Amino acid sequence: MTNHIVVSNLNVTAPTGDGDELTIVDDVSFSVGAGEVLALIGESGSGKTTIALTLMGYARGSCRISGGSVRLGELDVLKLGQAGLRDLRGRRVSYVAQSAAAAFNPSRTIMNQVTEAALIHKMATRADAEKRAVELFRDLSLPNPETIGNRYPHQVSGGQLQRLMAAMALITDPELVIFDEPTTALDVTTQIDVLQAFKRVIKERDITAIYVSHDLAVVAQMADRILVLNHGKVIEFGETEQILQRPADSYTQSLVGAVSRKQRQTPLQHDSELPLLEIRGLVAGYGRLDKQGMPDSPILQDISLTIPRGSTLGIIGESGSGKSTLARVVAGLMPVAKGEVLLDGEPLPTTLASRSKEQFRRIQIVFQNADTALNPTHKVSQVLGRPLTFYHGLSDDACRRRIVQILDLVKLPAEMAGRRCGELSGGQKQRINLARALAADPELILCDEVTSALDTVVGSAILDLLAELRQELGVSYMFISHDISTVRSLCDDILVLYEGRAVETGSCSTLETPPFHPYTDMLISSVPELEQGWLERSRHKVSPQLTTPAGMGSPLCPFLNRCPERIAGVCDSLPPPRGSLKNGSEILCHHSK
Amino acid sequence: MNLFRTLGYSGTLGLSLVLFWLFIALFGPALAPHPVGEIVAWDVFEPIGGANLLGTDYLGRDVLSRILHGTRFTVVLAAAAAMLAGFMGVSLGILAAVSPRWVDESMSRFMDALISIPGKIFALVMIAAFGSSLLLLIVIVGVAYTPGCYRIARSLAVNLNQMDFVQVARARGEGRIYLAWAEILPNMIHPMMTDVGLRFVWAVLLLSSLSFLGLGVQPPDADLGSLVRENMGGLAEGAPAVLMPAVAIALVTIGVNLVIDSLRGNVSNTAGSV
Amino acid sequence: MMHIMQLIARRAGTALFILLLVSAVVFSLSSLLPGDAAQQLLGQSATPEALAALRESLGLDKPGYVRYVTWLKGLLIGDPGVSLANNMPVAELVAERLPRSLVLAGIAALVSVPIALTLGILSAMYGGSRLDRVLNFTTLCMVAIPEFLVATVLVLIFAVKLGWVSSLSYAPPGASLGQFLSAYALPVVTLFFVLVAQMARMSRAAVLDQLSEPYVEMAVLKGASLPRVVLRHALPNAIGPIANAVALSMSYLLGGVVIVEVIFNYPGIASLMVDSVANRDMPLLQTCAMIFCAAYLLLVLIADVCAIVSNPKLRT
Amino acid sequence: MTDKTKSNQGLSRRELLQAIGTVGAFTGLGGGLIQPNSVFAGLPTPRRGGRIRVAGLSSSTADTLDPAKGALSTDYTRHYMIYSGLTQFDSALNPLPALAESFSSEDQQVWIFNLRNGVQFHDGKSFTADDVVYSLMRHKDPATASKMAAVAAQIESVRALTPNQVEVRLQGPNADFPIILATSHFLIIPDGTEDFSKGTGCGPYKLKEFIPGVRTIVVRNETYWKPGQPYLDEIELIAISDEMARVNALLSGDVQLVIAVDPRSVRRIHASGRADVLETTSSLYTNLIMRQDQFPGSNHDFALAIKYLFDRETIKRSVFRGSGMIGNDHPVAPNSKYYAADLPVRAHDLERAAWHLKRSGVGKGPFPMFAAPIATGSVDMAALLQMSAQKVGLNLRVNRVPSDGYWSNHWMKHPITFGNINPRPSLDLLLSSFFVSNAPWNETGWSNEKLDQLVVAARGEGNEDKRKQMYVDVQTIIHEHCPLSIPNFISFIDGFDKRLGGMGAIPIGGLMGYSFAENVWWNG
Repeated sequence: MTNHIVVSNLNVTAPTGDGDELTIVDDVSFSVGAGEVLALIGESGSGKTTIALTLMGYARGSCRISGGSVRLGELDVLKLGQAGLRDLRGRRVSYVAQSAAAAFNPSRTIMNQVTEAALIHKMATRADAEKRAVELFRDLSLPNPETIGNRYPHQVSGGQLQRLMAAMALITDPELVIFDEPTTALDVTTQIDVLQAFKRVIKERDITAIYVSHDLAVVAQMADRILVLNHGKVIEFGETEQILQRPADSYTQSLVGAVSRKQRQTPLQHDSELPLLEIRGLVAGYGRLDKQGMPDSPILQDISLTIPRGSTLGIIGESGSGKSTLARVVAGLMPVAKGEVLLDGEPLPTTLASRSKEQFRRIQIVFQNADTALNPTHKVSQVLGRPLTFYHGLSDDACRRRIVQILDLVKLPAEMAGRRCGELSGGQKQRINLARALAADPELILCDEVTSALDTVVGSAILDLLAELRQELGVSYMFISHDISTVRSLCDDILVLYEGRAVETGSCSTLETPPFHPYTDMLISSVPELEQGWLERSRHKVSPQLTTPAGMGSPLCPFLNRCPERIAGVCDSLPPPRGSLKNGSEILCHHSK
Repeated sequence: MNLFRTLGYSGTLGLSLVLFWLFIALFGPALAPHPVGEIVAWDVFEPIGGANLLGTDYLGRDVLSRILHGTRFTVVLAAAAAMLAGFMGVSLGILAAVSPRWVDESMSRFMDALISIPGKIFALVMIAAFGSSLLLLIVIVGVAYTPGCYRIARSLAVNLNQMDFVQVARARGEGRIYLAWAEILPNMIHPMMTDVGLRFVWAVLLLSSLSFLGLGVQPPDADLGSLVRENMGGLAEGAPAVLMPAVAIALVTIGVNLVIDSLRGNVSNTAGSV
Repeated sequence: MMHIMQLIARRAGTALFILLLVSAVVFSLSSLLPGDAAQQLLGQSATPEALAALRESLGLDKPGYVRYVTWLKGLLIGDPGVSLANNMPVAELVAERLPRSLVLAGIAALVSVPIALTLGILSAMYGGSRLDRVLNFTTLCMVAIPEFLVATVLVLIFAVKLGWVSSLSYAPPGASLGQFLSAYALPVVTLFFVLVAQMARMSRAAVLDQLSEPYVEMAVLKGASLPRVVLRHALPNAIGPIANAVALSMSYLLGGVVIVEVIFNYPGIASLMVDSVANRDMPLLQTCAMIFCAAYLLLVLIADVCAIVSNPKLRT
Repeated sequence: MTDKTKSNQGLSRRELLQAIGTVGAFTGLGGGLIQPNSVFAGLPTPRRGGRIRVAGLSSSTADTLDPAKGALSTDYTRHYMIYSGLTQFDSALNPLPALAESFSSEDQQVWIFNLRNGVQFHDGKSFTADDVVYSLMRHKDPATASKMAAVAAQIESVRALTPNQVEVRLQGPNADFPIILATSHFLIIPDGTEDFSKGTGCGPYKLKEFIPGVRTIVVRNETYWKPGQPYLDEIELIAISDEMARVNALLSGDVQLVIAVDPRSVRRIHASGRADVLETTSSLYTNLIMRQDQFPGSNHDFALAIKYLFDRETIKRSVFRGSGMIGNDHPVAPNSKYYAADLPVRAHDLERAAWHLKRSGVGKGPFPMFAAPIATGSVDMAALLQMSAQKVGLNLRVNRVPSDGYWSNHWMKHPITFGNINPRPSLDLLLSSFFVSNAPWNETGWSNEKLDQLVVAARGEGNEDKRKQMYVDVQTIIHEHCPLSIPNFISFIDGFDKRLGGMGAIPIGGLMGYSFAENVWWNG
């Protein structure tokens, strides 16, 4: 195999505020053979995207490629002038960005942007380029390949857009394609479609590719070789099989270890018959209420759940399924249209103004993004001190002592109290975020995607902390996540949300083996496993689209138009019944008994 | 110095200008060689470099002394007006963000109405109504710029109000006043400072326009704009009496603009590199 | 299209409300003014008897709110009343001045907007370069010089010294192109000075804002040239904020040009309003205020429509 | 007075030009500001034809074509272009016959005016006695809102004796009555005129276009009753309120004649080489008024102290650049035939001021003084007075207020305000308007019985010597006792293109007492 790309001793630096330069890529060397897929893997800040972009002679913002060489065949990329770089980019090397939603220009049509590179490099006439684009659309299994190009980016779904971006990259038949975390922003059920499409075109067209990702399981499906990076340095470089099975470096081992599932549940102590939280027939949404009490645009419909004291309920669903809304309703941030929310058997007032301080105290909410959940102008002591004085009326002195205790609880040093929130790392912020909730002495903590924004290792540590706190303090969690493996590792019970409806509820253990609700099934089967060849073997089937999907608020099954197991004549005409499966789960489906 | 590095060359130049004018505003009157109203020469519109360093004005008064006195009026008036606008804009903006929708709506519509009345004509009516005084000038210019400040502050506050940390505080059961004061306001101070700085520049210019229309600081005192205005007759002969105050106005506004530009440039740079 | 129509209809409703608000605000402001039209008309020669007689004949003996309501009622049927100062219909006075203001504003806009946008876009395109810094500093200086000084210096040089153009911006009806240019040259250049800097700086900021978006990086990585990146990719998305900046600058062109009108002796609507304040001519004052407000709202609406039309997300 | 009524043709042009002799020359610091006008160098022949543009001082939507409502100099100028009066001013403000060929009175109370024959209004209607009756009597109707209602109050009746003869009966004798009729407000309009938009008169020009606040255009009246006049084809009258813009327009050739040039611009106008200025010394003055009925003006010593604080020479030099004349705290200018030359001019005397101030016991203040740009020079005079006052430990605060609304809201309303009094055609009119106890604008609110008697006596006195003595007494009383100060008299300065011929001075106002239109010609 010839080495198509050779990167040697690459250095990239970024200026710091005070005139020095910070090395963000440190003496990196590797090579990629023709037709090979190399994965760059590492956590955020590891320099993986920066390295990938140097292959196009590009450095972001004020970064600077300060040394080394990048050879593409005979071409020394780093020696090219502006014109040479323009000629290289889009023609010989092309790029698939992380978020297609952001990387597509919102004001131009998709076709216009997909064919642009071919037209810039004068490789085809507009008509030819468009014809070729349509072929690519077809190859990438895009619906309506003939007409999808006439739409604007906001008119197609995220998964489709990601595939359209691949078409955009492939239109010029480049020698090298750089995939920069192309599926990170997608739901897991969409991700698998996109991965399958990518895998197929890479194979069929024998494309040389760099695949940048933080997700080992995804990489396992796509890459021939893997380059592990940390803080801009190469940690390990080897065949995919070797990295996954026999990681040599301890850092790689920790990466692999963080993916493997860990059970964090503890047996329930049923010391009370009364559940801590009970929700009955909840409806919530935006807009005016009609005569039946249904809002104009309902977000949640007919949700019932219970959280026994000391237990953890996992809420799972893809983006837009209403998970966060559920947390906001319980927290009182969103009004209830219909139904009841009971705390310890007492109905919770549905508006903020009518709740008592004590009710506020007992339920605390922790948001996904610690960056936005902490006021950047506040000090840690202020963040933690406020609930202490607000709920418990602690004096300054007592407050200070309690803050130290709480910091200790979330495994942070006491000095942290004097720092500003903006100065903390992501993991530290999330711990403070959690500590603020704990400062209230709550009984129920609503965790809204608390690990999604974190790197795997850091996220894993937060999950450990949550489990530990539960044990120590006996708090209950409503744990909201899109990641079924996280939920499985932490929760006692589970509720699967789809388009605002609870399609499956049951004990977490029931997720280990079928039968499931068809959506749960799809969800579980879409999560990539940390083994090569999983993608090809996966049970996942691309579902046929219905021409007239059931809209929000329709009594029909919300999953109808994506369901691979739907029964013609039944599912599309009758509302699904709520029934139970033999493992005890309750599902909303005609397949239930 | 770290500060100078953050500001860059033009920012440092701007900062030096701003500090220079602040110094003049503070100590100018003490440095002036003559009382502000004293007639020191028989001739008017004398050129630079005679017995009077910057020549004489249209009545034969010392131009240097008048500028040293006038700077204080310009700087203090414009700064006070800009801060008043900033204060009103921010308080009303936050109020609009945390209040029920109808309060927000009616306040915003009122501001729309106010912004559509040309500033100079508003000033004209107010001065005709209440007579000219320093306090009134500050109020007029402050009120004239309040709607602009309000629009910016409100949009900032509305965005901040949607931030998770405000939602957390709300879910904690905090009242509106706490939300506004402790959670939203501290995050607005930085961007609003830039805005107030820009408005300071506009206030300097609006005040000098008002002086042109004969409203403004009372004689024998004069702000820089009035100095330009009252000596306009000397413009044709290139009298320093009219050019020097005009240069002073330009240097004040350019200085502030340079500082703001470099501060803002830096903010957007750091934002861009993430 | 439906969307835009709806937006316009809703805006028109709000606009009517704001107009009403403006007339009330102006009315209350003007009721603070000492003296009335009768005193202004009689000036130094006002005697109590003469005042009383004139007040009665002007209807000033009625309470203020009655006059306001009368004026408002008149406006509803399209008659903004009669000027207290000279007994001429307000509509006629405005019809005389408004077209002049619009002509001046129109020419100033035609000259300023394209140049300002070009400067702003160039500046953004070569952000941080020497060109950018020079343009930035130039526009800064343009903002920093009071407009009356600009106007007067221009007159001294081009009208008095060189005699190229007229010092008065007045072109009689049916003037030749030469007369027309000579009359409008200086006021337009003055307004250009006032307007261009603000618009250029705001369009620079708007384009720069877009240049930090990921889709711009994408275009660069497709091999697009800088002009292509800026003009084809960034600019279409910056139209919204640019249109807004232009609208705000344009709204200044009607009411904010008092000083230009004074120096060039241009009989526009701004000096009409200043007169109406001086004469305590309430019907005229309020009508002028309504015109400014309506113009402002119209410009903002146009900017909104521009933003919508340029943004496919809002368009459909 | 009656001996002046002999003329039935009006003065010949030559006589008229000679009469316009009192064009002052600057002798002050700006030395030689005024070049002798070409008018006096060999009397060139007037030319017919040409069009000029003239810039007045201010114009607004309140501009009017009704002479009775004329409020601003631009109005007076416009009215003199379109209308003619029964009499008109000569350069010493004596009444010349105009539409009245002659006028006489036995007792100064009943006046007979013999009207000129064959005069036509612009619309072709003949001028008759009925027009005179209507034009004069309407001033007495409050609905007319005449600016001269107070003056017209002395008219008891006006009646047409024949179509060519009018009798005016006054309520008391007034030797100056024919002078009053020369003011623009008493110009003659056709009988029954209610709508003034046509501007129908029998003046030298016909109205072509009138847009209030914008411009007035007039064209020559070919049937004007003065043979050969006027000379110009067309005049456009605009107003440029900003002095600098006005001078710029003159120097750039956009206008050919401007009113109210600031003394500071004279140097520039001369330097240009294309334009010239004309200074008309006049009895226009800006005065400081201390209300007699309010503290501290009520204190006689305080008023005297203020009078001594005024540095008249410095004001003349700094504020008026050497133009105008020094005043002596009474309203009679040094060039008047009634001027009390023997009364010593009050000096700038800080010691006496301090002494009076101490004696007054009013304290150090602060006392606000109200000034406005509309009262010419008042803001600068206030600033200078403030500086003088500081030297004797008196705190006078300058309160500059906007021009609009100044007369109704500030003038005479506060204890210390500045006033600005235009020349009046007769001293009697001035005294009875501003100085007698029951004057409509008794600025200081004072009263002096002796003065009241003297004014009435002088009004009815036909003998000039006796009359002068009475007026000297009046000046002494005002100088000593009236709590106001008139430090200076201000000149009217017009700027005009050198190609404009025929400019002269009529000291009632600028632009030849606003009546330049029928007198000037264009050599361009």
